[in-house]
Amino acid sequence: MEALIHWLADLLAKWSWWPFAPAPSATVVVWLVYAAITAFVIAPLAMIVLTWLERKILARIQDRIGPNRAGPFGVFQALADAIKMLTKEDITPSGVDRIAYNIAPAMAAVAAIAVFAVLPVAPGIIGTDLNIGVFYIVAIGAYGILAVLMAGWSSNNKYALLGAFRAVAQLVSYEVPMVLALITVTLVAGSMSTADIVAGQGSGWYFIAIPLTFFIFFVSNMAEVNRSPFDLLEAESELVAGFHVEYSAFKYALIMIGEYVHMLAAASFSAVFFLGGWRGPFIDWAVQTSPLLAVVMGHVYFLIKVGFMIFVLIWIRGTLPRFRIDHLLDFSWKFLTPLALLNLLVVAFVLKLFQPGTSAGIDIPAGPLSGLYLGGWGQTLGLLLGSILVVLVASAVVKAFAHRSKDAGLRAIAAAE
Amino acid sequence: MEKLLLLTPLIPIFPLLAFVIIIFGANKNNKLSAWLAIGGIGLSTLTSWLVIAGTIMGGHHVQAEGWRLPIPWMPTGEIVFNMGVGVDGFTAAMLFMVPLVCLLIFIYASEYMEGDPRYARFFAYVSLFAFGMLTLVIADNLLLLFMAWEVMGLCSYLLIGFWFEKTSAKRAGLKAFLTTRIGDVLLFAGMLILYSYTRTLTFHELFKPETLEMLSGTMMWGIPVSALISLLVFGGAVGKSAQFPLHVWLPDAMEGPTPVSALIHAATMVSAGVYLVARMLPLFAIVPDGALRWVAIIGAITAFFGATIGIAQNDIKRVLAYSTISQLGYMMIALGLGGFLAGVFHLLTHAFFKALLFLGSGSIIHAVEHGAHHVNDHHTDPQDMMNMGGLYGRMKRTAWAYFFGTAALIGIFPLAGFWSKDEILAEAWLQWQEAGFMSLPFWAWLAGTLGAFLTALYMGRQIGLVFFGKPRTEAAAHAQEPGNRMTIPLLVLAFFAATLGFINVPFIKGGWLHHFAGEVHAASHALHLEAIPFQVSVAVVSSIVALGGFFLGWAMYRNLKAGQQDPLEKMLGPVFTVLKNKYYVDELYTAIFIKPTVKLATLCAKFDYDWVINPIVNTVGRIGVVSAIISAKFDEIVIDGLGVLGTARFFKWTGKELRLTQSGQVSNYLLTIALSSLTLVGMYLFFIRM
Amino acid sequence: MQNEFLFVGVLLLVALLLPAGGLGLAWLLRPHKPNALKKTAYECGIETIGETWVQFKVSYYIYALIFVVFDVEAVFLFPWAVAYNQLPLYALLEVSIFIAILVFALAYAWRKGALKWI
Amino acid sequence: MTIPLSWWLISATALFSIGLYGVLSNKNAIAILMGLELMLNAVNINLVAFGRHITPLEVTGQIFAIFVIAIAAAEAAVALAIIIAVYRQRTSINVEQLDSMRF
Amino acid sequence: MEPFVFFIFSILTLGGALGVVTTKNLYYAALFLIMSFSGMAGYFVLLDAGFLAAVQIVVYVGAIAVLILFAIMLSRKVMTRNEPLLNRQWGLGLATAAIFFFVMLAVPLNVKWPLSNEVSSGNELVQLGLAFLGSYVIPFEVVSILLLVALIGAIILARDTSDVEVE
Repeated sequence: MEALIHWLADLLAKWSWWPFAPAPSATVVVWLVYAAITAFVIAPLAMIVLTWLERKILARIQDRIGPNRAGPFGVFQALADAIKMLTKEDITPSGVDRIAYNIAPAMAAVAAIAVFAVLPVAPGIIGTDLNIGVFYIVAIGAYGILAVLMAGWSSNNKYALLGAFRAVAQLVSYEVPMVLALITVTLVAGSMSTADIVAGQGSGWYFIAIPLTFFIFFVSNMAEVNRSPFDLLEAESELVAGFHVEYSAFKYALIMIGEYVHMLAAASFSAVFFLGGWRGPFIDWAVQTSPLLAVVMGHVYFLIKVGFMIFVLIWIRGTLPRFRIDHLLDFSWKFLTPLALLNLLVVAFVLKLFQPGTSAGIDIPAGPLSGLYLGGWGQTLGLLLGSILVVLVASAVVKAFAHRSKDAGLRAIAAAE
Repeated sequence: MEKLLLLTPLIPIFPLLAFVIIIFGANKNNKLSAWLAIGGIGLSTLTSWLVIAGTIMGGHHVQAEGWRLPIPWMPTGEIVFNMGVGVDGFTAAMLFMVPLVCLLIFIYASEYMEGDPRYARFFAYVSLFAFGMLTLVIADNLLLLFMAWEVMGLCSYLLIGFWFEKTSAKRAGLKAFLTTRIGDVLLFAGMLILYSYTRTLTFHELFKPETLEMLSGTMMWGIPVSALISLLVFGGAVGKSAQFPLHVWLPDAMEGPTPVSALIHAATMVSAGVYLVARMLPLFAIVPDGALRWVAIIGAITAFFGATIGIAQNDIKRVLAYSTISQLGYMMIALGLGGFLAGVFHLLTHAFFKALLFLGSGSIIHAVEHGAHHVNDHHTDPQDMMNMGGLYGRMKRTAWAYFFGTAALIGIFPLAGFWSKDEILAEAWLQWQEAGFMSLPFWAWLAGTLGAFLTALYMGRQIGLVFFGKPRTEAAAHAQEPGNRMTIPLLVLAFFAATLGFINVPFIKGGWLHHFAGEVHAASHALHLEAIPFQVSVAVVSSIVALGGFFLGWAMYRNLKAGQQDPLEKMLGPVFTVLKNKYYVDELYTAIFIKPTVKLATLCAKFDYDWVINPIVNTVGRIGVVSAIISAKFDEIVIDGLGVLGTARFFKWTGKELRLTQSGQVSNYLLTIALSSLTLVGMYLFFIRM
Repeated sequence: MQNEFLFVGVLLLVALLLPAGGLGLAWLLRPHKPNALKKTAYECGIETIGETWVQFKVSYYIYALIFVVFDVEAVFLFPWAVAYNQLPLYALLEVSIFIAILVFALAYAWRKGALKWI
Repeated sequence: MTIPLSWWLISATALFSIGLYGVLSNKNAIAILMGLELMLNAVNINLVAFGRHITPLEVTGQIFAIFVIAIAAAEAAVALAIIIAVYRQRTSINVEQLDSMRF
Repeated sequence: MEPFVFFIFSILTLGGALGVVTTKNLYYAALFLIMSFSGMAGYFVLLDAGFLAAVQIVVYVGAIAVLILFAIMLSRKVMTRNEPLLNRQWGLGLATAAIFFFVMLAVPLNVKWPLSNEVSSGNELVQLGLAFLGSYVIPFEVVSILLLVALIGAIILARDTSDVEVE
């Protein structure tokens, strides 16, 4: 970002007719452009492309063809949908609470877009490198929850209200393991800054070191973005689409934008936290030789990872059936949360074991196994072993529970194993 | 040595853990709960012994100077409050007594409480109590001490009202809570003033000579700050230790289960007040003839009057309760005369023999109750001594333990009570010799000696009524000795009641305890810290008095028949009635404080209920006018017509305003709080500007 | 003021333009022909019976409650995680106690059946 | 230009007063609770502002603010649970009708 | 620049607060409260306390506000009635609040604080972490106990003992 600003400032300084003080305006220009791209290009594009992708991939999974009339492979289908959204009549049902009803979709969309402020896309390309980056993501998520609650409550519709309640119960339930997973990531990286977290994955992506954390994060993120198999708050067959049943036209589009942008964000941050973000072959070399090349490579690597994550999300949707709400909540509180807490403590313990004597020039207490740190790789291996240990313990506990369970089906499965 | 002392913070932790585990996990399982509680306090006892060993081995340095572990509480800017713990000789002595007595009582209770529907809860409460008491003892600062103090207050409330199905128990709990609260508020005020002057609440910093000098040199409202603080702190002790005039709650506290009476209202919690005064003694003593004098006066009054009431009670536990009040008075006498160690010594011995007596009475009650069940009698009050008699033959173990306790209490040579009570009386006697006839020490000695006589009298009466003669009811005739878990603690306590006095016998090293615990306050010169030489005359006088009193009581009541009139009542007539009614103090309080408050509250409630300007306001106003007219007639010169109107207006205004205060409306209360705070802030700003 | 946060403000303002602009554009393009039937609540075609704003189960509230507790816990754990490598080993013990107490809270809720969907 | 300390203090005082008014003048228990939260937040602003302007090198003000927030969360949880319980009993959360404490 | 931002956040904070106490609709009051909380998060950003700003949003907006909204919806009959929320003593309350404001105004206007112009090193997060596990470790642990107690108390209070409950 700084590099961009400097480049622009230099450019502007050369244009002598520019009437304003160059440096600050360069900052503003770069910021405005970056923000505008995020809000006006990425966000609508996310919805358009992702809906198309989803329909296409789901269709292939279900042995269909999917959209194929409008344009090659039906790519214009989604565009047509977008235009439809803009031009449809906007029905505001009688009896709604107008103020909250109108604010809610905007809030959902804005909250979803706002997390991109701390997304490191490529080396040096990040909206702003907040030192509380991870926590910022959590904080912005709070508005998403509120938007759902407001939408459901103000719609004056029982289904919407029920959907909203369920949504909020689900969101808050899965927020806890997600936050715990983020704390684990913070712990390993020693920083909440997203840029630092990417930088910290030089010696092994965190996916290798803490796969269990990745699993927890990914699953709770799926629930956070209401992806199947956690999509029951908009369960068409039960709740006629949930909290946004009364929305139509562009307000509906806003909610959809919010949802798909959220999904994109989930995939992006999964990539950032666990798949090394913009890291890939030769990127360190590129950063040293040519910043421009590094930016290009970073984008490419990053997009590949995000695309893969999105594909996985859609793939899971096409494969797994929907949870029942009690199972869904139980899964979070009785399985994921304790698991995440245990995982957090184990990771903390392993980190202390391997801690080297210095970090970023500061003397810190060295761990007993600091000799095995091996430039981070020893630690990575230790963390991996820790994860495996936690998984073994957790599966043993779950098995024991299943044996004692009153649920006959569960007992049978446990016995079969 | 210091390593052993590091165990100190663990001492209160075990009972706390027991409490938490029982409350959250084990409360469904009675046996487990009891064992958890006993195990917790048992571990505390062991740890305490290790700490005591550390203190003994640490030598004079640890015993007198103390060892401290400061644990900072939340640092707020420059203010750092300590949650620190510390050990010195005094603490170590207390650490010998508290956990051991608790342990024995817990074991006793595990049988005594059997069959109670809230058995597990009982053990949770007593564990919490033990946590409070142990924390109080090891606290090295007033703040932590106060927290523990309040924990105990809560436990006391919960345990007195443990059988809350009984209205009397419920009320007794409330009474104890509210009465001690008066003292607590005073104590807290004292702490605030102390902090505002010294910026610390840690004992060893408070007792630095320069701090004490500063406190005694500064005046507040015409008296030295140290005296003011001392009196406020003493107010706290008066409430907790049931001294006159706040003693009223203790006899009622006997509504709780007997182990509770033994634990809280005899052995440990009530002595917390004495402990506090002993701890703060340098502050009391820094101004000569200041606050200490009041401690002695209150102590003497309590010691004597407590004992007089004791002779007229029929409830076995109430007799012991008044005895406790009276004995606490002795401790206060000792402290008030500057005899730090005499008071502490009596505190320790008293804990053992009073616990013994209470547990003994508990097993008697248990036995009589058992007997009553046996004969299907549900009307006999198992606590009334008039329903007992001739129990010696039926429960020998309890009886012998009880005899030991009684002998220790009334001061028979060479049991514990003899040495400790004697030291107090000797202290008073020696000071009387110095100060002359009719001086405070003289009165203290007289009160103590008369009290000793009365103590012996009521104990003789009790022994006679309970153990001798023929059973006066069927229930008593079928009483049965309870099981081992109740009798063995009795025997252990009896052992200590008999022998504990030897730790401070003047002939051995001039009082071993003096060297061990007595030099805690060595820095303070106003106190008598050296051992008092044995006074033969005092010992002879008190022994004669005690034996005389005991045999008088025993002889009179030994053969009392059922339905016969109380011999003392025959002798004393109306005096006995006054004593029986505890000098009508409760009634007095009811008349002075409670009824008007209730009336006021009721009136206010009525006012509010109607909300419109009520005619009663006018009536109050009119009463004001009438009273004003009457008073105007009394002295027409002072009060002129304006005054009359003023009075009337005042009453009218009060009536109107007061009805707002008791409306039950949260908003009104909030408004009151806000306005009061605002007024305080305004005053503060105003005076600061000045 | 921390300059890094300025961009967040800029992004929020710009992002607000998306719903504003979009709604404005849609307002220009879309038809507006309301009628009473359209405005009814989207249900099975029959008028809603009873109050619409139904009272809901208290279970939802309890989930939110547990969430609050863990949210506050996270607030304390994040600084710990950041400062972790500068902390001595016993800090891990302290945090373990902290977490253990909260796990106890969760276990309590679980045992009391507060996590049961009735 | 940084904001002078007195601005923060005045703003916090105003917020506190507004919260106080809400607490004193509402008859709905939830509204009273909201007023209370405002008052707590006003205190937080003070804490952080003092910390920022008097001891900028330390984070004491923030620490206390975080503790206040934690306590506020606990308080809100319990208070709202009480309100729900009372509502269930009485079908009302009007504190004017909840005056059985006076008897 | 900063005064302008401060002004905006003040409008959010104080305006939201005023909305909370003046609106007749409890639901709006809660929304105003959220607005006020968000403004305060802005305040904290201006005060170089970025972490605290995020805490403010996570705890207040994300958790407490949701709790309050839930509670409002649980006791919704009161909410929809739209009757005045003020009690009988509101005039007195207003006067008290106003007097309080003006009395307390004396403090910032008169007191000279020992201001410091030092600039913090920027590693506030590490400082916070060290403080929580260092000098403030007892309060840190006590917070967890407080939360535990609050949770238990709230569950016991809020749980419906009767099973008849319409979803």
